[in-house]
Amino acid sequence: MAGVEFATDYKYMCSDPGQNLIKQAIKEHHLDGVVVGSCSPRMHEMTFRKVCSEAGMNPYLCEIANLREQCSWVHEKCDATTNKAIEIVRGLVEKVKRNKPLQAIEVPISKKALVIGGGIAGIQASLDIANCGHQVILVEQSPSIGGHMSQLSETFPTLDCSQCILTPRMVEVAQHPNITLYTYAELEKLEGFIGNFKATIRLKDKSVDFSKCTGCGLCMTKCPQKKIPSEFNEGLGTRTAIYTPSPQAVPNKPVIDRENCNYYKKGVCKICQKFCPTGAIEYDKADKFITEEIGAVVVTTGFNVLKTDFFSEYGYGKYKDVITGLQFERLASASGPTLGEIRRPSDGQIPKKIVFIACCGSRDPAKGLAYCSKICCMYTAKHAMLYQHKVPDGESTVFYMDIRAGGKNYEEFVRRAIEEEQVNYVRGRVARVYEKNGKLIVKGADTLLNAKPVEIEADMVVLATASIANNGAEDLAQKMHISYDPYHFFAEAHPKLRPVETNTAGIFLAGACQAPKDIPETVAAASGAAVKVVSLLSKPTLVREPLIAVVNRCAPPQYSTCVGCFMCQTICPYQAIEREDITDRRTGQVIKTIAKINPGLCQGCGTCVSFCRSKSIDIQGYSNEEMYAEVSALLNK
Amino acid sequence: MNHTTAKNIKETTGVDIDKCYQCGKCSAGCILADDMDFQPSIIIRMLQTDDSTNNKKVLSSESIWLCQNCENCIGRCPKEIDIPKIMDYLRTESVKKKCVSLKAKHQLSFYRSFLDSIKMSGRLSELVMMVGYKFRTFNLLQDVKLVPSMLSKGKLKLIPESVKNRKSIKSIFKKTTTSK
Amino acid sequence: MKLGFYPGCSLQGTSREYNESVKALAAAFDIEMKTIDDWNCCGASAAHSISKELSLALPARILALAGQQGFEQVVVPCAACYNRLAVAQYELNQDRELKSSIEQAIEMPLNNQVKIINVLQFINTYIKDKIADKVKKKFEHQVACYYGCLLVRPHKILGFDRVEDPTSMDELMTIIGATPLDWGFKTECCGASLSIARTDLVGKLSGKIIKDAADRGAEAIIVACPMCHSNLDMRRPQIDEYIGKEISTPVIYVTQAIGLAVGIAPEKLGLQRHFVKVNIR
Amino acid sequence: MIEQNNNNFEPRIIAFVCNWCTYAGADLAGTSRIKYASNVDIVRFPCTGRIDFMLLLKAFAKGADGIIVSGCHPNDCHYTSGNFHARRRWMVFRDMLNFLGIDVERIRWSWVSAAEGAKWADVVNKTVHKIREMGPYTEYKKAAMFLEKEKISYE
Repeated sequence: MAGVEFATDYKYMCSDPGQNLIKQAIKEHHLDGVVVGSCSPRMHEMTFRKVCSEAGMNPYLCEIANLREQCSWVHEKCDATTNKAIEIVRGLVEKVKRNKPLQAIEVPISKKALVIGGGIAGIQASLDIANCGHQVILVEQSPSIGGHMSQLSETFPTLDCSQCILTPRMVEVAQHPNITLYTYAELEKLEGFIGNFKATIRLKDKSVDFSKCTGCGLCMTKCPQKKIPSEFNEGLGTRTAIYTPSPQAVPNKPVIDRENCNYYKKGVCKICQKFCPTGAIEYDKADKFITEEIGAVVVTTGFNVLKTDFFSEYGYGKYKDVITGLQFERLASASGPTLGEIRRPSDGQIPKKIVFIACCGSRDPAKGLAYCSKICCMYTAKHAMLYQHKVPDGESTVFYMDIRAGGKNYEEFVRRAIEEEQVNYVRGRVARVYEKNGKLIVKGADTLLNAKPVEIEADMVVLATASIANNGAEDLAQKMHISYDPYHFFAEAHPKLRPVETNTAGIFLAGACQAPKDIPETVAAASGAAVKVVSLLSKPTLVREPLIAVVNRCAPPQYSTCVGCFMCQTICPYQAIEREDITDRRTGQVIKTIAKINPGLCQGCGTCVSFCRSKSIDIQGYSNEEMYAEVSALLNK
Repeated sequence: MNHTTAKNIKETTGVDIDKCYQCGKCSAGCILADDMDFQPSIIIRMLQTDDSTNNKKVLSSESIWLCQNCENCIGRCPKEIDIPKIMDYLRTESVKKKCVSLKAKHQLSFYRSFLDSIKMSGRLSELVMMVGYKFRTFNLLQDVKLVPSMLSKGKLKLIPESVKNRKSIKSIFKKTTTSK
Repeated sequence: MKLGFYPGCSLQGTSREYNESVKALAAAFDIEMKTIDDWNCCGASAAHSISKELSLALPARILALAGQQGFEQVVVPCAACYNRLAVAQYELNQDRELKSSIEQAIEMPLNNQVKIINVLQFINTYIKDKIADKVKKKFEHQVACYYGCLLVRPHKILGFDRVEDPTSMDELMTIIGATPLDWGFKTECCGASLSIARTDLVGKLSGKIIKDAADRGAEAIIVACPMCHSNLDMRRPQIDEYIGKEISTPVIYVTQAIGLAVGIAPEKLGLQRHFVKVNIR
Repeated sequence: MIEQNNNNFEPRIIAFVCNWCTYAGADLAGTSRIKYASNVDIVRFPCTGRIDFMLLLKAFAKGADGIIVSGCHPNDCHYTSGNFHARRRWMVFRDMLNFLGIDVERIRWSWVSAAEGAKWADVVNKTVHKIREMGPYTEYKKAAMFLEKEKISYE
């Protein structure tokens, strides 16, 4: 082939001896381009570019011809295949001839992390990052951190008290010198790029001046609005309009819920202000906005449970004693509305017969969600076990389809519920629940007994409702330019090898905002994301691949072929295209306005290149000239 | 596995039985499950096995004739498998292959008498249908007690009503029913 | 709007009272309905159990006639006929090939634009708003509204009310002063076409329905389907046998209940034709 | 295995694929050892949004008989929206090609994700089969060559 100075072959080019062969050749033949015919560039492009760089050649003058995954492994051994291999190499040789030496881009880093969501994932990630000495801003949308974990009674498979293990960490967050906590706050806007984000945070007005409030709680006892369903108790208890979500809230200072406050609704009341001993109550203040320069983001916004109104066959919403798993957690929790006693919401009686229905909304593409919510098998076993502990003469039945108990000590836990606690497990999905004479008639079938119908008169029914992405996940993803799946769970960069990263550099994920996860997985992911953040923030500057778009420049009087139509600006997914005025050096007069690409923001997708009407933008490493040459060479026999 | 049964069902009815993961919700909600020899989910399972013995068992089951197409099952099926449509298919097959369950002969006779009556006049005459049914089943005394009170309440018409264009009905029957 | 009427076979025979009450109610509210000329049987459950084509061709002929005769909407009081017609219409609209083969069978073109409505839709559209003003004597009874299976399912095709817990009949009952009960068998099947061949099963299935309604203190069961009616009413001996005691709760058509409330004479509503005596007015 | 056809015509097909989905999908076909027709040459781009449609014309001019353009499924784009832009442009471009008398049937547009190795093989095989039936594409090549010559004579 024309221009090829030296060619050789070796079985394992990526091995040390192979790498040395390349280095040697570069030095001996003073090469200014290398094509390696080997496995996929997705595998070893980095390796070989490093080799070239070590031998003193610009690494971007090295190209990989994919002869394994896309040639020898997918075609029969024959001449046609060999010819194809030659073509591939020829194409890349022509490309390499036109490759330009490129320099990696260095950008500075703002040494601060933003964590969005103060559940266990956010708490863990914040603490891990802060303990490494970096500043963390933790934003939580509700008045307290703690998330769903603070609502739970006991956790499987050890039956640890959830609040007992969580509360110390919540307090640690509040007291950590490196963590700035904003509760009752939301991310408003995120601009910038890895290492250099600018986050705008909305601090919803709390109507309470936290610098004055001592958290004495007098206002909450005096508030006349007492019948508001408590979110923390999943509607099984009530709260006041000025409230803290729970007695263990962090920070333990109340906010006013404007939608339910008499003053905000009707203009009169102000009882809390009258009674407040420190004069901390301030009405009608506007939300505040703050902006922070940050280097990395961890998204830990968690999950929600499916509202089962549309499962009218189970009567949720119609019958008070049909409750969700999360509601059962509140009943079983010592801090819950019944102080940990299992009592029916309708009449306060202790249910003697209880039915748990697994997969409510999960694995149900027709009416719910196609995926498995993962945590329900375990928490249902736990619920049944807790019920048997609290109501020893009670009878519990679990309707299930499969038991998915993969996890350390999980299977043993489920077996314990069945074998030692005598929980009655029936394999089959429930068709219907209806009420008769104060009992809930549950109609199921036992598929292990020829699908014979099973009818149980229960006092209470607990639905293991599906875990779903949180409300507003889609909006948040769009604000941050991260991708999400059809269920609105945030998408990881790679399902196996990059599970805590997103496709947007510098934004990481942890916990159930990504997919249903239990606590150990969530905590592990949070620590993983924290390490990613710490490794990023620990670097002095950031090095990025220079495969980005550039607008051409040429001699006056044209300066650039760019005509300033800014089509590119409208289509750029990263807002990386700015306007640049070309001014006359002497007079300072603007000669023309052209597009300019911000190298920090550009991710190198190249959409602007193909949109450019005047062919003024090109992408380094995939330039038109290079690609034309490659295509032509492929076709030239 | 060849999945011949699944393929046949899909071709004729458009229903994909391979989607079924045996949750049992159909059987749990089926009003007739108690009286069936094979519950709906079991029928689907047997068809899934693509086994000739199981296929035969299904076609000669009583279940397929007990099913009333009340659609409780598909209304709740998480995979939207149209069991009633499969039941229609199985009944047709069962008649075609002449393996209708003995226990279901009466139900089949009822359907046939019903259709005979329509074929004759385009509309159902309870009297004609009952007479036909009784001859088919030799169940001569059934519901005889009802006749006087039905007559007195004006509920039984002695002269069958008819469409004007009887020919068109005959031709519809001829064109749409191959086996009889 | 030219409103068509498709009685179906039951309404001409065993369920005459339903026909009479629908017509009486329409007349009382000055609504004109014209019966589809030369209508035939829809094929009911017998046809689709034996031949798919037949089960489509019979309703198709009716739909074609309705189209030819220029009806935009057709009221189909019988829930079984309503279901067959609506489902056949849907299936034929889905599959062009099937449609043309059925058109050949019935030797008529099928434009399939006619809207098929059931009796509850009919009342909701044409009568509901006017009922309250016309009520002469409130129907102050506890009632169990029984929808059966054919009125609401398949929901994807019919799109009527809520599948598991329909409420349209309950709303009508509230308007005429009745108290609809929450009960367990609103949409469970009564046994339908097992009526003749398996009276034992009808006794059981319908028995469960009657028992639940009676247990909850229903003074009447309100229906909108002649099949349900004849199973719950005419098969009462078998039902009583299943339950083990005699239950006298009458089964009344929704049209009869409304008719009574707006002052139509019981005889005009055909109440005398019931097997289980209707003592409440 | 290449199907042997009566006319023995082996089409030349260039595949323009994105780096993140289809290129990875083609790699997966490799690691799964799924065999497909070798008539296709893959050219890697960062994103289908980068694929300048002039390149497709260039390929035809240089003698390609068929073209595959393949990227991430809608909503799965590594760069959020590159594939949408590509699709939108393709809609316009296709009409233009049609107008110019270029056989758009020779360009196959598909979505192949990183997990769809088998689908990639299928796309390639089907395209090869189709192009083989359509025969060699010479019209545009001739026209392009003619134009090139014309250009020279003008200069």
